[in-house]
Amino acid sequence: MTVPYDKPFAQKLLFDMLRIRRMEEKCAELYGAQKIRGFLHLYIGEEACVVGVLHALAPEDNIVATYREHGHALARGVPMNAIMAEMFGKRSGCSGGRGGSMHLFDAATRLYGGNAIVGGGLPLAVGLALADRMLGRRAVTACFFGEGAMAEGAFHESMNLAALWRLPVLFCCENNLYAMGTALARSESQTDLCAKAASYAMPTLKADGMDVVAVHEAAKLAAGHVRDGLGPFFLELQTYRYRAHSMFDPDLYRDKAEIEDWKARGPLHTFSARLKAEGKLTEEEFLALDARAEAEVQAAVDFAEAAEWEPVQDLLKDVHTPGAAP
Amino acid sequence: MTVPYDKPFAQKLLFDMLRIRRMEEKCAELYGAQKIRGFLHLYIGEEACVVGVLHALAPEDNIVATYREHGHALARGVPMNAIMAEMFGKRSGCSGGRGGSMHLFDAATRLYGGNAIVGGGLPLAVGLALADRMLGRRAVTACFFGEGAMAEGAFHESMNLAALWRLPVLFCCENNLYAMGTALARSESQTDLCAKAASYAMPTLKADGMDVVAVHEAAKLAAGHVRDGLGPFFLELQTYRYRAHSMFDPDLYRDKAEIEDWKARGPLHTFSARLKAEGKLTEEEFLALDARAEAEVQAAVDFAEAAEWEPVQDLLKDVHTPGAAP
Amino acid sequence: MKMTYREAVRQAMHEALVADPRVFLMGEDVGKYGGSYACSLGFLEEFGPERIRDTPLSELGFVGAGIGAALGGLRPIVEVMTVNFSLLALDQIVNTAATLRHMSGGQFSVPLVVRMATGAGRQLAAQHSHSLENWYAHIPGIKVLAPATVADARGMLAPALADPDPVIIFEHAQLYNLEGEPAEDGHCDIATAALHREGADVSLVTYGGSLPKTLAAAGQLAAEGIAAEVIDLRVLRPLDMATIFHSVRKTHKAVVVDEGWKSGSLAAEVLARLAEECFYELDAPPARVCSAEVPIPYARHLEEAALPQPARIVAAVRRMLGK
Amino acid sequence: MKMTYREAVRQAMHEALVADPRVFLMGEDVGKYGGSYACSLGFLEEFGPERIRDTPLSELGFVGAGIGAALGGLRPIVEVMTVNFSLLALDQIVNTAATLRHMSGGQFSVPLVVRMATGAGRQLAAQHSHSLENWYAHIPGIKVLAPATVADARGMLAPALADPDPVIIFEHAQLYNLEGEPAEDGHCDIATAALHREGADVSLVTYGGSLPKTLAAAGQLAAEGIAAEVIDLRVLRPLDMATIFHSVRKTHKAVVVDEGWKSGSLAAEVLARLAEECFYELDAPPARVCSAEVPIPYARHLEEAALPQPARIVAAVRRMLGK
Ligand SMILES: Cc1ncc(C[n+]2csc(CCOP(=O)(O)OP(=O)(O)O)c2C)c(N)n1
Ligand SMILES: Cc1ncc(C[n+]2csc(CCOP(=O)(O)OP(=O)(O)O)c2C)c(N)n1
Ligand SMILES: [Mg+2]
Ligand SMILES: [Mg+2]
Repeated sequence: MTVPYDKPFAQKLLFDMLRIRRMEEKCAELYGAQKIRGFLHLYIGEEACVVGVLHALAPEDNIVATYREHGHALARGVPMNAIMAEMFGKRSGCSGGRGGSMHLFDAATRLYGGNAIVGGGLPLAVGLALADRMLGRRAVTACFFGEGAMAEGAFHESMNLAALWRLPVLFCCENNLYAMGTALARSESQTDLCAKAASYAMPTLKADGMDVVAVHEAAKLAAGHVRDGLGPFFLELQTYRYRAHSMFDPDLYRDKAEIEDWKARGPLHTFSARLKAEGKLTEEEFLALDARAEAEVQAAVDFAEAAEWEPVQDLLKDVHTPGAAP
Repeated sequence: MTVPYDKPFAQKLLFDMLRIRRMEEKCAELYGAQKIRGFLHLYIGEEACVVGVLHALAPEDNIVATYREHGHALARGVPMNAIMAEMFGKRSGCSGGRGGSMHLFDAATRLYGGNAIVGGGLPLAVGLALADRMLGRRAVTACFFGEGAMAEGAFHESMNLAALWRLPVLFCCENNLYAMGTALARSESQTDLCAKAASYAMPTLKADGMDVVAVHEAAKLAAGHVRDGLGPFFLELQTYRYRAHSMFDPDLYRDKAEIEDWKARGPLHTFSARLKAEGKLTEEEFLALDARAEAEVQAAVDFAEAAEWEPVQDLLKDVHTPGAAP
Repeated sequence: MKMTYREAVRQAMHEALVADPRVFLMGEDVGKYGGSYACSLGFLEEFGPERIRDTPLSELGFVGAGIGAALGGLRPIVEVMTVNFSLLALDQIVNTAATLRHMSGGQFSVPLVVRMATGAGRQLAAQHSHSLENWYAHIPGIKVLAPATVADARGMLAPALADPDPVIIFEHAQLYNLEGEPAEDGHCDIATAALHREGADVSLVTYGGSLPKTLAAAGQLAAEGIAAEVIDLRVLRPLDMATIFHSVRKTHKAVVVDEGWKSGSLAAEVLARLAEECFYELDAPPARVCSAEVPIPYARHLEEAALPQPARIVAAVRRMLGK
Repeated sequence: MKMTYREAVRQAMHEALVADPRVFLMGEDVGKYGGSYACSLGFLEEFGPERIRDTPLSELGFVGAGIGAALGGLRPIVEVMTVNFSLLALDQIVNTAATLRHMSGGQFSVPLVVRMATGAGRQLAAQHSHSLENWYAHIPGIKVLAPATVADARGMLAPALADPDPVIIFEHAQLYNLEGEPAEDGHCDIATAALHREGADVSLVTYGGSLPKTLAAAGQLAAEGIAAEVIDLRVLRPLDMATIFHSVRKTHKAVVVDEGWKSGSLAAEVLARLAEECFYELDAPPARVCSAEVPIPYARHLEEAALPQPARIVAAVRRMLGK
């Protein structure tokens, strides 16, 4: 299939994926240098998922993500400086340095985190959608989670509530086949995740999560359904993470060959190859985009490095809202 | 369909239902007299479910039930005296007076409660079945719960674990259409409960829960599947409770007509009518059975009334197992 | 105008629903059934199913949905039928509602109110008789209220809803039939403890369902010539210790009455603060009257023995006063 | 023979798995991954997938299954990856494991062991840094252990498994790399607190991840001429108060160090018991060094400031001693 987008949009998709990739490669390096600490979950390999979905959404839509959400924040429009500063733990980070890698938040772009409890974001998404519906806003709440989360009770309760109340939630399952070291077949009795989701009387769709076009087309259809008030939708994005689960993970549970197979389907090189073949991208253009991404990353690192720490005496700030009712 | 059982077994089924009915009618009365306190959830109308299922089970099988479990205890073989004494809060009650109506336990018949947390028994059943499997015992764990429980995360997690690990659990959903005042259609996006259960890749079967024959036949098939090591099974028993949810419930959420419709399908009178029509029961025999049930109930009340209270100084007994390791 | 505690809860919710279209009530059986404690009888008919939202049995899900709805601009009142079932929802309350503002660097507040019935005393046995107030009072980021009077049942909801952060309200199930008077204007604060009875001999500090028992004990003590001061904490987090310290500086003796199990109770926190900050004012070791360390038994006499009772409070005071 | 705390946990489990065929390990990533803290590396290969059972992400489900398995005659070790996720399983632990024996009138015991990592200190932020030991210590029907040394990490599991009732074991995540010596025979009791350092000037009472910090503080205090006695609670429920009272009768001063948030902490319970039962032995108000009342922040300097540190312990002691 030819890429059904014009050159600027096609290159935009590519560039968004590139920015995520380059930022995260740098994060891995910075983790080694102990500039970034705590848990760091890289999204490398899965970039097509978030880029394809978020380009199907509008500014009034809400995003709920997991601890593997650097890509979500960046693709949604959170400035890379603010993301990087957050990972450094600086006060100009997008969560004031309080959240770190797993808790990127941004009110301006309606990014409601960054949640480190597997499945924890789903009920939240249901509530955000409920608020939109009750307040008469025609928005979509896109909720991202891994396939591992589908075994949690929170998934079940949220799917049922959303479907029962026909709420505008777009459930986006990033099925990367593993939950830490646990392969899908060892966590779900029903490994066809769409079949599972359909049992809530909810429409579903699978898409190749390594192909930004497939994801984007599916997401447009799904988001359209949701925005039209037809109720929630379940989207399965079949993807793979190239890196270990976190920086602590020795990654002993996957075959090297399996990883290589998936790398052959890498979202960046396959998409840029297609664009080149279709005359929508030259090697020079690619290199220029890549250089721009790299420059942005370097600038973000410089920004984060130079940014100030929150003063220790402000430790108790933001536990409660200032001026809270007595 | 003719009743496919000989006269003794057919009458046994009838008698077991009668015993439950008469015992619970007396319980309602005793509640008014404040002999029984706390919550009291009557099973009246649903007797065919438990009688049909339990006659498909063997002594080595385990039973896990809910707070609506008087019938389960009685049909399983817990002496009526011990059940009644429990509801009176006496030390000779089947739970030593510590549990009351919602927590009937009996080690001798492998009744693992009586659980007052909706959905709380399901994970327990999974574990009991796991123990049987790992210890090489060929037993079935029958787990009863209402359709309301199916919205809980505990249901989802338990179904998945049981199916994933192919454990010998017989899931028995007593679908009486209401969870307190909440009708099925207002609690589940998918009201076909077997379709829902099937999404765990588990075989399912619906049966008319007002017909003890239909239940028993379905249960034999289901329990056979489970006992043969083929994994868990989901049985939906379509039934109705004639009384309010509990003694506190003003029952304002159901149509009188609906209740009357279901009463017309009452498990006791339809089954006894069938037996009479088939020559397997005479009116005299029925009256004799009923008198026997009534006599047993009266004896149980006398027993409970005369039974001793646990001394107050034993308040802290059974928090821990005596002789626990230091 | 006398009314029951139940009616006070109902009126408070009614007022809130009428006053602010962003307010809605959500929980198991709040609609068609009218609330398991009948606190929302008639609401469904008056406000419709969007604002009086019956939920499936999904405590984790609908409490989390309440958090999301609050983030989205609504002012949810989420009713968890009883604290016993709130165990299923704790993850959302502790890991999301309580942390979200802080984790987001102050970008998002969660104006959520969660109401739940608490406590024992009705022979509901071990799974339906919890008093886990101290669990909640342990968590930074939430405020915890325990209306023990009709006035507070009537008055605490409005300021709780006005609070931009999550507020948990514990209604003791034994209080719903209590009769009393709301405040003239219906209002009250959600910051201070309340002095219910003055006395110079001993300070009795309590909250929730134990207040009537403590007042009864104070009455008995008065008959014996012992003047007990009775303080209702009202707000369990953050504690208003100033009111307690003020009292203890007068009486120099304190007994804390708390239906929670003794070990790890809220009463322990009050004793710890007294020991830390009021040590030299104490003329005798402070004492606690709490629940016995046993899952609450069904049998009436055993349940009564397990819970704080006026007689046990009186005995503790007598012991302290050497009488 | 020196080893790490992690290795001690591993050896204890290995020993139990070898010794008793009824013992099995169940939890997220205990098998193929080797345990999220690598405590069961190699077990899957050695004992097979039935006994080293990887679970889906279903904390409520598999903890409940552990209870059922215990009822069914097995001796499960259920690993909940961290206490933070145990919030999802609390209903099963509190409403079933802790109550079942009592509710059944003593017919059924639940010989279950639940292990979980606890605590902060690794910049994992608000949802991954809880210290909720006091929540668990509040519940009758369970026993709560906090191995703070290699010896206890090695020795506590066997008696926990031998206990017929549910035992919760908290392993502080900061301790896994700690080095130390197990006991000669590998054994220890699960009933008593331990005296780690003698001293006549002040009693420092602590547990879990705060023990090394408290010992460090005691070392600094010694250099200043202050002799601090250090007690490790080891068992958080039931508390061994005799050991603490014994110490305080000697030092007449107590500081309790606890990583839990101050309000409603286990430290509060210790202070309350001291106030109740050791009041006249205290020469100064007892004190607590706890976590600040804030969801634990990510940034390193803020996290450090939120948690008990040797310097804060030293300062509290100096203040108490008027130095
Ligand atoms: C409730 C809960 N349990 C366990 C964990 C630990 N944990 C973090 S991520 C993860 C795997 C999640 O897998 P999946 O949902 O597939 O997402 P992925 O990491 O693959 O993107 C686990 C077990 C957690 N954070 N929360
Ligand atoms: C977790 C939990 N939430 C709420 C309740 C209160 N409650 C008790 S029974 C019940 C309805 C359950 O309905 P269903 O599962 O259909 O069983 P039925 O009572 O109809 O037999 C509710 C809401 C409870 N006991 N446990
Ligand atoms: Mg995954
Ligand atoms: Mg029902």
